[in-house]
Amino acid sequence: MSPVQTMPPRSYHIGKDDLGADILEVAMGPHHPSTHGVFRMDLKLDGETVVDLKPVFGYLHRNHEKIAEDITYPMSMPFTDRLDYLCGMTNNWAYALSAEKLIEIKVPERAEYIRVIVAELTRLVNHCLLIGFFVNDLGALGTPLLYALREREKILDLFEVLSGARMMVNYIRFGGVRCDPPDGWLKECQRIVDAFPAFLDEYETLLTENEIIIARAQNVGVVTREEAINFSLTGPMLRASGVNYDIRKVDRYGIYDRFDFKVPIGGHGDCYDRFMVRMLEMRQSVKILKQAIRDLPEGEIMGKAPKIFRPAPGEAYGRIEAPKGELGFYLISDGTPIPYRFKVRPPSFVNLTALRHMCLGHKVADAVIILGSIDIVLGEVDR
Amino acid sequence: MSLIGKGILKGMGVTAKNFFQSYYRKERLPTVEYPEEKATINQFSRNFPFLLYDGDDPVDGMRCTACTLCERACPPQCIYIIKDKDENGKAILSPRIFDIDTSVCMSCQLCVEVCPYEAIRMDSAFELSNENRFEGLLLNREELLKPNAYYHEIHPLEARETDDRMAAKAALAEAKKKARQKRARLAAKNKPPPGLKKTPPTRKKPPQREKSE
Amino acid sequence: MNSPDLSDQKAVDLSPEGTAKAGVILSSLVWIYNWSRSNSVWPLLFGWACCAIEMIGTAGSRHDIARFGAEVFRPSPRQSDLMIVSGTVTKKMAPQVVRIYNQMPEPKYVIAMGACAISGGPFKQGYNVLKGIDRYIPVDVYLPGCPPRPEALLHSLMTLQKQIKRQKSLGRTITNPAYGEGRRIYPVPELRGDDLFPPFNPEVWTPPAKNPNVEDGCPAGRKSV
Amino acid sequence: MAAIDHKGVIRQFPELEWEASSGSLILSPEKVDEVVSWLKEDPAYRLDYLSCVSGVDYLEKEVKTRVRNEAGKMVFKTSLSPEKMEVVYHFYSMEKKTGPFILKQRVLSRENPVVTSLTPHYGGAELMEREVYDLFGIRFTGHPDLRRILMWEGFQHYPMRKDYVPPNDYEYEPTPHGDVLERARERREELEGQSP
Repeated sequence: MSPVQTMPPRSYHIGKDDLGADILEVAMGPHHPSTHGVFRMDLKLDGETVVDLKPVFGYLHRNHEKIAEDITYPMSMPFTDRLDYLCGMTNNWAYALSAEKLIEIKVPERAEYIRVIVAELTRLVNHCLLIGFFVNDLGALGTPLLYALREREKILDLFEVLSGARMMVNYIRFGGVRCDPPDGWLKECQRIVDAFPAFLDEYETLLTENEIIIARAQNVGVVTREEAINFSLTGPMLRASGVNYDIRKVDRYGIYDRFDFKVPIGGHGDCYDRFMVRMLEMRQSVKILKQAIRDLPEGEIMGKAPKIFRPAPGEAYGRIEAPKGELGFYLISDGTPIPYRFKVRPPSFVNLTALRHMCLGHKVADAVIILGSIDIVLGEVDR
Repeated sequence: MSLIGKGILKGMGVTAKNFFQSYYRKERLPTVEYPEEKATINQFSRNFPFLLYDGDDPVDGMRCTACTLCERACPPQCIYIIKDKDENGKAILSPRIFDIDTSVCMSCQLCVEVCPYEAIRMDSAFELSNENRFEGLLLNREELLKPNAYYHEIHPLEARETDDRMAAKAALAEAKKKARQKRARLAAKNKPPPGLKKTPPTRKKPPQREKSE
Repeated sequence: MNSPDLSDQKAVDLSPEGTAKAGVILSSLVWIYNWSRSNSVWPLLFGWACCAIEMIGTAGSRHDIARFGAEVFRPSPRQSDLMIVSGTVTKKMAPQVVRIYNQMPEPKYVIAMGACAISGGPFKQGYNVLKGIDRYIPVDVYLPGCPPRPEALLHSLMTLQKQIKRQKSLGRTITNPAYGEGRRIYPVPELRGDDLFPPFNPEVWTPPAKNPNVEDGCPAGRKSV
Repeated sequence: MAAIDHKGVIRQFPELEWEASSGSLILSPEKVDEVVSWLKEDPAYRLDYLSCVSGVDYLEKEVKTRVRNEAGKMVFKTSLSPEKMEVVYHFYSMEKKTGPFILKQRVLSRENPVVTSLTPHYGGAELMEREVYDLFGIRFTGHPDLRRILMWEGFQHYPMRKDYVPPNDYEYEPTPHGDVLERARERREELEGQSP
């Protein structure tokens, strides 16, 4: 057995216990029901306490970046759907935003509104599904996840009418969106958005006051404000630690400055706060959706995009607030229709940096829910 | 500290409500009994591409001209086209081989967007599971060709728009052709010097001339 | 490695003449046996990639895979009958997939769900992507789509059920205990250098004959930069 | 979001190069610690958040630039751009809500590129730098745990480099094109040669 490695930033001193037990090494994953896919954690356990943790990646490394450096800019769009496969729309938008920085394309008003609508719907899908998975890891097998799936199907139906596909939407284009919503889509969207708060109320009654969730999630996996910034955490993870940083508010990309919404902030940085921040964010998304549907103007949906997308040599980094955090695309053009460098800055991959730090000193069962509260999707972690 | 277990009881209330209401409220019981009931697809759903033909004969009425634009635009490169040749070995505007490998296709619809002849469209058929890897999943030209009526059946709105667009295009082409003929006739009458004949007509001219006469 | 007699595709003839030939009691026993087995296929609870989300969606209340008796997703391969390979299998993951398959008891089935599991799909040109899981383990049903919708997964399950109902053999699968000698175990590929070794398992997969349609010098297509 | 003015850092470190075309600060690996800790602490910058670390690989290649010759005419001039590797850091300031500020560590060697790790300053750099090491082979001095991350241990090359040739595994391709067609044919011949 190798000795316990105590590495920065935080070290735990494990006294020898009475039985003189050794440190146990456990490989959790890649086939494990609570690692959310093909992710592996190499744990070192003293009894049940985690004394070291090493995340192992790459079981879903699909070479998205290498493939994208072989094909033209518009052809990469469907591949971005498959990065974070719960949130195709926001991935599309992040890529379109970066490409629109390479070639200045003015996005028409209507397209911007449609983008906001689909992005916020995506946030609803992601958050309500993630909370289902999270409490599933806590032991609430099935019920909350089934409720979340039921609501998800309603929103996926909207996406299917709009774009043709349920998950791999491939809907947003450089300079706009692919097609106009068909007749009746907005009405249906309005109906679903109006009915969503009732579901949220029910979901909150089911979960937020539950003593088991409180006991299991509070004070588990704490990240302080300074640590969160130092670890480059983004999205709900960061805001649960008390940092008021939402790219929708900071960058004001698209037309987010026109909407009135608040950014929920947590106070403790534990798993329960991360869960609650997501709950509250869904309410804010509903608020944005109501405003966007109300204000959606008539007009064009595509800007004046060049027929062959051939940017001048240069580089661009565009980022948006995806449901999981900051999703960025770093593109380098060498003047050809094919990107020279195509780099994805995936939020859940970077958020995993803090995993070891959060799990040290906790029980192995807590490591499961800490991983659940990070909200990872392996398609994005490994690309 | 309030009563311990209150939160759990509240949660159980929610599940009980869901359980009892599932007997009489549709939104609590959304199950679609798929093989007996119709699947949840709608007229905008897409799955795999197919080729359209007009008229009765699939090969004669094929809209595809083997321009290979879709082949080039396909991100996973699952389309394979070989142009047809006539007896003299000259290439003609239709594909002899048009294969789509559905085991690779990512249903992205980029081929539909680039096609200038409205020849390729997305099918919404999904019951394609197969025990046969190579024969079952590699679709050839004959399997891909479907009549326009089928398109109207699965995507009525889109098909109508396509037909309107094609009709408008055909009308424009017809008008252009007529104008060209008329011009030729006029030219034959006036016998202009041969140099003028070659000047290409600008795009807006034909309808104007028609009006003036 | 002796595999049990599972590949017999001949249907049990339930017409009077057929039953007379096979014996009424035995053939109805086969029928009852196959019927009950096909309606309690327990899949392995494991998601690879995007298709896994649709697989979970199929287990949800809208599509409700429980109507087919397949709602019991077992996290342990030793308790499951069906492996739904739901997503891209990378080269790094392939040894683990074969190992999980080896741990499953007989009779075991595999559904390759989605383009990536069948052939590598859109990512097949990547350096780390295996071009189809059928190179290492036998696949019973191929389900194309990227990702296939939940109804398509249900359809593939029905295809599998039909396949199970067609099976004639009764004795071997009953007499063989789950961990008996009849269990199909395939060698686990190794990661050697930049690639997997061997590139495929000749026991389950051999490269098919050259596609007659393919001609040399296809005009279009990208060249790597 | 407000962009960050680079003049202050140039005033503090006059020897640093500012690449105007990409709007980034070029650093040699020796200066990194000093400059980054200054940028992190300086009240005008306060770059407390490291957003993205990316590696870029440039092969040696000819570039054509349009220049004005003595006669005043625009002509194409070919020059050789040297092979180089870059690690690009995108910084933001969460405190001042400004950004991005781009910093590039440039090494003019593809054989043995070594740069300085930012992990001591930014914990978030740990996994991202490991990824750059795994895919590009750029080594980071001062990194606590520099191992392969996406590929397996024992993988021999660095796959995201521009000259990487992936292993040929095209046993059967129903719809091959271009390169794939050629490689599939090569592979088939190889396999046929193996079988008796």
